[in-house]
Amino acid sequence: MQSGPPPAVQGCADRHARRRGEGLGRGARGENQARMVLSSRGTGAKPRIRSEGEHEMDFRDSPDEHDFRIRFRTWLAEHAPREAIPVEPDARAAFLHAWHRKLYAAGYIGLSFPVEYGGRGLPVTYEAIYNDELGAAGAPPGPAFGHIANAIRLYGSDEQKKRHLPGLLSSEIRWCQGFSEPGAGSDLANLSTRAEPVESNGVVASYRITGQKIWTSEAVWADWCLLLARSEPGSRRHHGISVLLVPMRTPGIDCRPIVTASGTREFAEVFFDGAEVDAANLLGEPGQGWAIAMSLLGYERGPADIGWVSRFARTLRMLEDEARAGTLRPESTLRASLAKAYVDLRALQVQVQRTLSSRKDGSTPGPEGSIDKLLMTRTDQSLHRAMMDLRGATPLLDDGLDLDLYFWSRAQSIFGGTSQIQRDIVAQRVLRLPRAGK
Amino acid sequence: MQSGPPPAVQGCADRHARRRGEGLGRGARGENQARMVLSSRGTGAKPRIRSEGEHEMDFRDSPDEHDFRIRFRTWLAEHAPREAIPVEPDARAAFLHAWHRKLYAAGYIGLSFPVEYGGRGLPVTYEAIYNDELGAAGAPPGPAFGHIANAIRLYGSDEQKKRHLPGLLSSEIRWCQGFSEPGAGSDLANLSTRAEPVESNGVVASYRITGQKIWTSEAVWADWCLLLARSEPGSRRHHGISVLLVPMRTPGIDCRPIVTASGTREFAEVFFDGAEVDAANLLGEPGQGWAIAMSLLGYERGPADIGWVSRFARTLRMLEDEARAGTLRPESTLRASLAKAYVDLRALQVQVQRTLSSRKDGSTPGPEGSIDKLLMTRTDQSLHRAMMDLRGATPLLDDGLDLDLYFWSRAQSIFGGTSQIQRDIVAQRVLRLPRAGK
Amino acid sequence: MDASLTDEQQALRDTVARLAADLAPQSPAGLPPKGSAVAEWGRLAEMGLLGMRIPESAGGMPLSGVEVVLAAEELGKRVVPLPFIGSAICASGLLAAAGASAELLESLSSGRTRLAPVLDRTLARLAHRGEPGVAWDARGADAGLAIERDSGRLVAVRPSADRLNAVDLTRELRAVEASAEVVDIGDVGGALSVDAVNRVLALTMTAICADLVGVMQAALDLSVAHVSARVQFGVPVGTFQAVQHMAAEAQVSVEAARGLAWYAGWAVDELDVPEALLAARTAKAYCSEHAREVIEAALQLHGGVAFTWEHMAHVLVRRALVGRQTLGDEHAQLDAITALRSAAAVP
Amino acid sequence: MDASLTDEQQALRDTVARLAADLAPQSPAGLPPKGSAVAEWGRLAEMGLLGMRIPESAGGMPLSGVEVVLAAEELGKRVVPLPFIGSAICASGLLAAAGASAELLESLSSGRTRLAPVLDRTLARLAHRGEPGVAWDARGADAGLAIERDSGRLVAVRPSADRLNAVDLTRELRAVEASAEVVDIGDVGGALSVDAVNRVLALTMTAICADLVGVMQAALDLSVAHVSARVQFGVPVGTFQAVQHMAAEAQVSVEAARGLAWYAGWAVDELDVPEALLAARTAKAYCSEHAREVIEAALQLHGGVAFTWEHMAHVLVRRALVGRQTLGDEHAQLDAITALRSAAAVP
Repeated sequence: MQSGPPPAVQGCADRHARRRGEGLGRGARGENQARMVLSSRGTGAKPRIRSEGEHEMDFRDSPDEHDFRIRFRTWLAEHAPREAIPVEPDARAAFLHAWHRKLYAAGYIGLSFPVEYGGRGLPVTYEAIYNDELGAAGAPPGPAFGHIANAIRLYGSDEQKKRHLPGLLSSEIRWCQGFSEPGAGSDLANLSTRAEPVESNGVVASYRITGQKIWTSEAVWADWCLLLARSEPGSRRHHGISVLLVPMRTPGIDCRPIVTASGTREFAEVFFDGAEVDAANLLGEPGQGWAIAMSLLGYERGPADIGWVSRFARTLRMLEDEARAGTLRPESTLRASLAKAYVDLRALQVQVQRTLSSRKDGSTPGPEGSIDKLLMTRTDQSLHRAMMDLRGATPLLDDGLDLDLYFWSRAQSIFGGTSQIQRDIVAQRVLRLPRAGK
Repeated sequence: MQSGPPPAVQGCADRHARRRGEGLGRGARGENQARMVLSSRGTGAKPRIRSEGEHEMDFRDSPDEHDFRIRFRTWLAEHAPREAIPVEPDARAAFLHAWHRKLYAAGYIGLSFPVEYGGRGLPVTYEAIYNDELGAAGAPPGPAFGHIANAIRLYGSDEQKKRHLPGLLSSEIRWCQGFSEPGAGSDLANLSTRAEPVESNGVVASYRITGQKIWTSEAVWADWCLLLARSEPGSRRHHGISVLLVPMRTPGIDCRPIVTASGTREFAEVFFDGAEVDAANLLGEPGQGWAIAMSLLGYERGPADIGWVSRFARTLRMLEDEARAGTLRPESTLRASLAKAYVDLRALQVQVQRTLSSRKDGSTPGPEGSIDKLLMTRTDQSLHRAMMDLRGATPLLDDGLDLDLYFWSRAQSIFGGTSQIQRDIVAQRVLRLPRAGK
Repeated sequence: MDASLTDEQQALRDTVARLAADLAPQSPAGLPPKGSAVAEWGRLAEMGLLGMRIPESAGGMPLSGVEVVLAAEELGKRVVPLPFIGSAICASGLLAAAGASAELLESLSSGRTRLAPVLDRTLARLAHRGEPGVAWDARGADAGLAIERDSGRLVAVRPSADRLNAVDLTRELRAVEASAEVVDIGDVGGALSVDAVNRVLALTMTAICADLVGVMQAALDLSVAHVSARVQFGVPVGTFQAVQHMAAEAQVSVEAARGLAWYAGWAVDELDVPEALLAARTAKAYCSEHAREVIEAALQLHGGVAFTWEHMAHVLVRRALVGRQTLGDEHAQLDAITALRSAAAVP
Repeated sequence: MDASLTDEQQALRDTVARLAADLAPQSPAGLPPKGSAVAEWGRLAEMGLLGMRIPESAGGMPLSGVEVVLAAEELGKRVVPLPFIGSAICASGLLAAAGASAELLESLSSGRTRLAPVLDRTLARLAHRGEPGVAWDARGADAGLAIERDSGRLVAVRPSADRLNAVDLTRELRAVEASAEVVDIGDVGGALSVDAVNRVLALTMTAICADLVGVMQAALDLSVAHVSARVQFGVPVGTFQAVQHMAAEAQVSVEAARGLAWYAGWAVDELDVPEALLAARTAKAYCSEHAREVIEAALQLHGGVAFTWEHMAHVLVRRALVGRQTLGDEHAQLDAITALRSAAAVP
């Protein structure tokens, strides 16, 4: 018969005792008041400092993380644009582009990317801090290219990484992503854009691209496109697909803006009519396109990787200010809606922290990423419904950013893979439910 | 070029003018105050009188309907049991049985059934009035055998109708319905209970029944069972199934109560071990079982046919009384929940009125009945969630009727065909969406 | 009790449906520009739709609230960009109730004059003269119609020249400044009682409910057509159970919303004002909530294409969002219903 | 920032999971009757789970809120019918904070004494002595623990002999009358500050959240197993997209709920009381709402069989319903959060 607690329990107790002995933790006796110096602000993202050293669950910043947070917060207070984001599409793109270059120049972009490729070489958890602070400051959104950058980081040759990543991260070179097609939306494997290998002396020298992409964001301003195309003639479904890095100024590429439901023009249809790119622009191996695409989508679905969390925090912060100013509607069914939005946002923020923590070892998003995407979609849609409800007639009398945000929130369950696709993934690949026909 | 409004518009105008000329309708000038004499009560089911005569959309009672309503209301005020419904299963069954016999004796059961079979020969819309008043009075639920009675009415021989309907309607003879099996829930066509034809002199003289039924409600108290069984050996899916009217005291029938999640015992498993019934007890034709079952389910899914609407109205009425007495919880997200329940209930009541009106010509429920079932389920589930929320700890500290109602509300999306099945039906048979594999 | 349409009502609905199909913008590009009056107004007059709530003595041809509901649903379904509800139901109804001159009423029923009710800036209620407001459903309107706070009489005011950049592309909204000039449109009649105003508001709310039902039905019809045709994974996406169930739930909502709109349309002519208003608010609570649910489902069922300017989906969304808000969405109605119900006498 | 478990924490979780599997009722028939003390309490003491919030000086072995959360989830998942949260977390935490005698605390950590917090009859807050209350999680409890209104000191009271017929079949609730007799359980220490009480309440709420997460996970696990095995229409029902999507949404809720419980468990030892309480309320709002969603989904995924007494589903439902309500469900928490957030200073 056993005497004394099991080793695991004893281990946790020892650690807890050490921690308390070090004067960390507050416990019931209110130790360590002095370390809690910074006032609460924004959405509860109070900076907290923890000791460096052994791994331990701690939602508080390490001293280095804390320094970074304060530095970024101070920088944002001084440098974040105060003016409203322009509504006119080109002006809007130029405004955001300038902002992204400024963020990079100050050292806040590419935080978790290697220094040699223009990044900052920090743990991936810094991306969460960046998101927190950007949102809490109410600053304009940061660049949304994490998924493209990670695809190049993971699958690019050293030369490709050196060539492309610094310009991408700095926003000097602008990128778009050519995935969806008119006949390949949810069913991406149905894509029909061809990249025909052109041989010279028995080796593939270039690819000739023919087809049409749709919903290519920022394509009209992009210098390069990360393109998914069928490189093996006659191949079907997810076989025979490759990724090419395509300069947008290649002859044979035509780009037509899509006007969205809210009147913006950040998307385009891109037509390829025999556009030819050098075989050196192949990312990864021939036929590896599907794997690269799935990896990229894993990042695109991540709430932190392309900065969604910070946008939601920004909206909530503005609504809470309006609530305090008494300008929101008072109906009883709306009274707790900001508290609800706060809870949903906290659920998402903590989920992001857990996901990023699990990626500290360099691992890449798996099917569990679909959980985060679904959670993000819930938060996005309930937050922006609440925004529309609380502001009442105001956003209806002035067609502008609010309606745009509302439409975006509805599109959140479509782009990057519909919620139906995400639920299929969670059911079949996380919960391991049986597939039909198997 | 046309002059004057089209005939259809003119026709409506003429009718409206006639109606106003007759002093009906109130219009903007407040005519006809004298006809609106009865005060509002319950869930807004104010009795209203309309003129007999030509067909016309009118949610008000006709004079005959009005008389019936007042008579029933007066009768209920005097005769509805005031004591709480007993919790103990047998006592509960006896209590309700006595109540149902009393309702019948007073002339309020089988309203839309032919007089010759023990009914009252009234239009089907009287069932709505009956439901309204039963609910508004807070009376115990009426009998829930409309689906069985309609199956016998529609498919029975004259002899069967004469033999069975009067006793069924009067509750003298109690019935249960043997449909679901352990392997045939949502997939009813998978049923395996066999009714083997036993021939004598080359004709089928009887059927020998072997198999198991489950979720047979009231089976332990029932005298007869309307049984669905496979009468054609080797048949598959919905072919070769027949309906038999089986006396429960037939040798070879064993009935074991199912204790439900809330501790009640109104359901049973029924085991058939070679129980033999006379071939005269076949309902309809051999092999017609599936059609009869679908017809019966159409009634079972109807919110009025088995009295659900009145039960919801009863619950809402009690909750509104408690709200006025100030005994419900005050949280902001709950403040409008009774208004919401009222709106949902009104949506259901009006839907029932529309459905019953469309059945005045004797037509039977079609796939649209699944819309009513889904709407009823929404109302049931949101109402009982609200009930649990508003009463807070009270129903949790005393395991009883409230928890039972809550469990029933959750089961509403399962029995009579799951909500998933209902949505399949609406999508494929009402909206005509394509079926997989076709 | 009979909750079904008469043959004439069905015929009226079909007639209006054909007219609406004629007047329907076929694509967002076909929408009239803001400020355009849209000449087809006369066709509604020819059909008798502009005199539905004007007495025969003043050139109208009164029809019941149920017919108003049937017409409004068909016009909503085709997002017809004409101020049927604003001018022919609300403004005409107010003026008829106030006893305006036959001449003024006749100019409304004949289509020569169009008037728009002035709502406050929250769109929740009729505005008084002297407060900033919004002329609602004001396409081609000669003036807005507000209420004098003291006298309870109607007064016509001139909307601001600047047009609001409102989200609805089919129903025009124009700003009315606090200092808006009074316009002489003829004899607007006497003081309106609270009951008289409320009865017209009940019908206006109900007509908006019907409009929302039409929009929902259109969104569902478009979705059903889309998912039946759109192929992904080698099959129509409409074969997927998740897609089918979303459409089925939308169908349930549309049917229930339609029923409540019918009932409220019937109640407005048949019941006392408090009950007619409760019926209207009940319908408006339900239709406002479910219109949003249904259009959001329709966006999801369409996928990306619904988010392009060229697709009609956003036109439906925009009309639904403004319709929801006008005279109170579900949040406003539920609070109002709570107040009405808890005040109800209990026997 | 590191939001992942340490190796020791994972080991602790696994250890508790094994114990919980041992203590788990295998079916409703295996549940201990009401009033039975359940002797296995000692096994929690052996494992050190009863001294998690008691100082070493009083025989305890303090563990952090995160470990409490991990243990509570595993015990919840197996619906272990023992008062871990009531006695070992809440009552022990209150007594430790009040500076109760080492002797009393040691009798708690060793399992010789069990105490149950007394909540008011709404289950929303700790009760004062002299008001009717409920001894919560009182299986085998020697006494209930209430607060003296004037002194702020703890006081042990005797629950009524009549047992409440509460719906939770695993966690016992007993009535405490206003006139309940005071029981001498030893030196219960001095007055508790509001902060001290709130910190214990924050941890108790958080532990209930973790219990709810465990119940949700159990409901989901049972459902996944059921739909994978149950065949209808010739295929496992788990192949139907509607079924898969319901399970997937439940998985999202469970993950998010678990994250908030972890955070709140961490916060209770690391942040100031108002922030720890906000974290606990945030978790409780989320877990209360989604626990109901998930158990309702589980009922649907099971179909009829979940509504039989023999099936564990209703045991989970019952535990979840009472857990939701205890110390405030989402409705109560959202109002509290609104108050906390709107009072927050804005820079």
